[in-house]
Amino acid sequence: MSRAEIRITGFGGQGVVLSGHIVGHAYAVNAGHHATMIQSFGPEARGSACSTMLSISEEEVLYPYIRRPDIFVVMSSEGYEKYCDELKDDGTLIYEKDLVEPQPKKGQKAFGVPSTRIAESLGRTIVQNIVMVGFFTGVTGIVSREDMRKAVEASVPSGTEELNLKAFDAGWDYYQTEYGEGGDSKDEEPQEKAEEEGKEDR
Amino acid sequence: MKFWRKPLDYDKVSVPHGTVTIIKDRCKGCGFCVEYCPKDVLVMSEGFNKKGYHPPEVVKEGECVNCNLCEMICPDFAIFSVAIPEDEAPENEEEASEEGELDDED
Amino acid sequence: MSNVKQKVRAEEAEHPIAPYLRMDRIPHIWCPTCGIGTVVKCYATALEEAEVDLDKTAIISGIGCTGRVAGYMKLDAFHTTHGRAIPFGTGLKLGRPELNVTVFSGDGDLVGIGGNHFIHAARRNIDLLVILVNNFIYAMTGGQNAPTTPLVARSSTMPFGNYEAPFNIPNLAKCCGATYVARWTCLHIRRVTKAFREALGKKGFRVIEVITPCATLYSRLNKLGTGLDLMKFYHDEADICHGADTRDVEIDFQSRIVCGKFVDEEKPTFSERREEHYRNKLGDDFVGMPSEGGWLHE
Amino acid sequence: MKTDPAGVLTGTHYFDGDWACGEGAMAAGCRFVAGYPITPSTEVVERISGRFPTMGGTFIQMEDELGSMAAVVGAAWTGTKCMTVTSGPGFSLMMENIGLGAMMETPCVVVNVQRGGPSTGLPTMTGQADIMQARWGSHGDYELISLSPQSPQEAFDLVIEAFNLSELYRVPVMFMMDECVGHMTEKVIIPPAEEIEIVQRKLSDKSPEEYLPYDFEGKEIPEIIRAGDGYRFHTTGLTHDKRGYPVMSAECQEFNVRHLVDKIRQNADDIVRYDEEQIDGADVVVIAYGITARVTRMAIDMAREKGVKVGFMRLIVVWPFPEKRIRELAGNVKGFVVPEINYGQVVLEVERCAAGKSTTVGVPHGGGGVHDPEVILEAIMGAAQ
Repeated sequence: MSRAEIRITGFGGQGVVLSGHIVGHAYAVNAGHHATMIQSFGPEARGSACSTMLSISEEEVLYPYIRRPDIFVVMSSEGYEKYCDELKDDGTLIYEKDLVEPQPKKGQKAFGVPSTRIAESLGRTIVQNIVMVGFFTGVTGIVSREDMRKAVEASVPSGTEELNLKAFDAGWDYYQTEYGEGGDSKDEEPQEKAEEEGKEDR
Repeated sequence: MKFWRKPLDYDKVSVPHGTVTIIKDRCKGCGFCVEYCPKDVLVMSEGFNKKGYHPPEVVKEGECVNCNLCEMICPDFAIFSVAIPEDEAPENEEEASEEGELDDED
Repeated sequence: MSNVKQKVRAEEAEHPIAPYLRMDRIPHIWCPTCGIGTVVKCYATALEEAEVDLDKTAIISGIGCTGRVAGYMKLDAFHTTHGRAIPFGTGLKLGRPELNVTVFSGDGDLVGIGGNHFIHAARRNIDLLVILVNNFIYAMTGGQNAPTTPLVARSSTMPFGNYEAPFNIPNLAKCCGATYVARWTCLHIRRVTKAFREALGKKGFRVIEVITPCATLYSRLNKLGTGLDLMKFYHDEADICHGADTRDVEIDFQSRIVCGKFVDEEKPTFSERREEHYRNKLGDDFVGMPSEGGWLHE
Repeated sequence: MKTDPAGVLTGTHYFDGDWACGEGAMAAGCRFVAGYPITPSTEVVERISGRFPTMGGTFIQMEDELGSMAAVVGAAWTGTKCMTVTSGPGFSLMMENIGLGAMMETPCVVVNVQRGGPSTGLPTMTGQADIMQARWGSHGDYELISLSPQSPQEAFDLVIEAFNLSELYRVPVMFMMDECVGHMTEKVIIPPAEEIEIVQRKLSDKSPEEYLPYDFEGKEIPEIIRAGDGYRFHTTGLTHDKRGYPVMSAECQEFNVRHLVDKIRQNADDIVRYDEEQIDGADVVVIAYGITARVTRMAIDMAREKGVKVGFMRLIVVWPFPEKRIRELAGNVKGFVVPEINYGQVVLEVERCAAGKSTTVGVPHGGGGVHDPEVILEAIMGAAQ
């Protein structure tokens, strides 16, 4: 992939920036390519429209902004309305099924996941974004499941790794069940493998 | 009202003595040393120093008790006293009254 | 105490303060009867009596008449910007924790333009000795109103008398957390020296206010006579009242000046509190700032 | 000199520019930081305040930026490497003591993560409008050094350079990031401590009797010492002689200020740093710095596709300005194009150096975002005519 642009949007508090950070970390650090993340947010700490932009490339990213995203991840209807027009005509839309009612153009692929509901079923709404990252990984395949899991583990607050990996797997599984070739892929890799990876403190 | 009681060891207590040195040209003539010297050792002189101030002069040589008050209060570092060593004059180990300037003055 | 000095008869005899001053800069710039020089002498005497390591003692001044003090002391001396002596000293103290740092500056500098730094350094209990010389006016710039000018006193910018309430400095210092608070006038040479000596041996944010005469401006604008007249006024109107409630020590125009030591308590300094906190939180992972300064000194 | 391993977080990370800058400072040996929170710079000190307690450094959040900068100048005189971090409004407040730092010849680093201004402006959005302030912001004559990184990796690498330059020239160095670079997250590779070159402060070995703090005759940079070593020196923000004593005269002002200016101007060739790309034979040279340098590359690619011969010059050190190089290019190229996120600052310097021999076209932007590459392209096409 020479260059792909990704926009992730939602409302403040949904962990939009963290999910962008995880995707970028997985692609740049774990997979060894380049990923530039830019964030924009309002001055409010919670509830406002929040958006993060990622430019990923196998070569160094020069222009750090996105213009027509290839992938649009949307976790709030406000964010959808604000940015839906910029998605490429053959772009990929990934959305929160219960919060967003998308009307994708012809040629655009759309994948929905009830990430908030799944997070609730795991006991913590706050991991909704990680469910989304798991689902995103399944849909896009831009990095391996294992590289993304490692990025989740390295990026979430220490002590919450287990819950977050569970959330990640739930998102991944949802994709496999709903859109994949039917296979439940939990047996792929031993989940503890990532632990030896040096933990970053962010 | 104050009562002056003669200490029992009065004959053994020696009064310290000092010599006053005035660095005339550093003086700015404020008069603090003259005003507050407990023994009235100093007066403002009639003469001028280089800068046109009247520096103090010693008028009661031998009366100085080396209390250092002039040295301490002088804002211009222009006056100081040194103790006369014991072999030249009897001296007391005690410092000048800790009660200080407010009571000593006049 | 090395009170017995060698007998010197020569006319060019050197003053005992000489080792503490940059004698090549004396005579100083202060006016006749200005009391700042007296406070400097008391500070030098206190340094001698407290036997502090002069090589490890730094002095910092801001701007103004008293702001010139750092320039005359033979110590590591910093003449900084207006109002910033306290934060400059904070950097110096935290950068090399073994230093003894004295901030020696005026009322306008420390509680006027530098007021915000004063209250926060007190709140944090930064380990600084603050000598605040209060002459009730901005003297170096020509007698403008100061945050300490008493009500009704005249200044060049309050030609009909001051109508702003002044700071009560001991109360300000105490309320913000200073660990040692005293006030004297420069007539109280032995008391001032003793306060300096005592405070040099303590830790924390220590504030000593010294009232000094400004004959050139404050006295002239208010028709109070010479500096000597002001000294006599201090003699008549200074009440020594150790431990007085600092709320009661405000200074009105030409009225009673309550002097004494008002606060003397032990409290952990900024650095002590920081270190203790991190030791509790981080255990052996905590690495304190080396006393001679941060990493990299051959 | 190699750095202290305790400050170096060797490895491959995914950091934003602010964190990378904080890591770079710690790798450079910085062990004292005083600051006041201000968007978008705060992440730098947040990073540092989390790491300092385990490496013998002290962070203090001061009451304001006036105090922060004063504390940094004070700490610099203890020999501890130090830094403060701010953004536009705080940078304005720091100017007073940046001047003091310049006057006292104090090595330290000031990070400004630029946002939109004037006044409170756009706290969370980008700008490059403080770049002239970095040079002229404090009153009086002096010269400082300013650097401008274009990426988180460069924020790490270049802040180390900022510390090195501050030591070499005894000046406060302005580290002029912008919100985009500060909040941009990318891969940052931190090498092992032994591979990082740092300049250690060289304390004078003269005795206290012979040492003079501002004796620069015969050398460009006066030797430095620190408080607490027995020198009992004096320094002041007033015009001073070689002893550091105030002297109020035109002669001393000349002696003092000319030195402050000359020590940078006369060493400009050593300090100046820029990247060049396809300058030879170019008709148009685009000059940019910081985030704008990255945006510009897309416009340059577009222009080359249209057959225009475009060269590119990226300023890494903005002040001192690469006057000599631009004077050389002037006359050989048709035009200079200078995009920057302000209404015309560095472009004026380029125009001055071009001296009418080449046209100079500014591409201003008010801030809050970056240029559309098409706008820069249009300027390039215009300059190529």
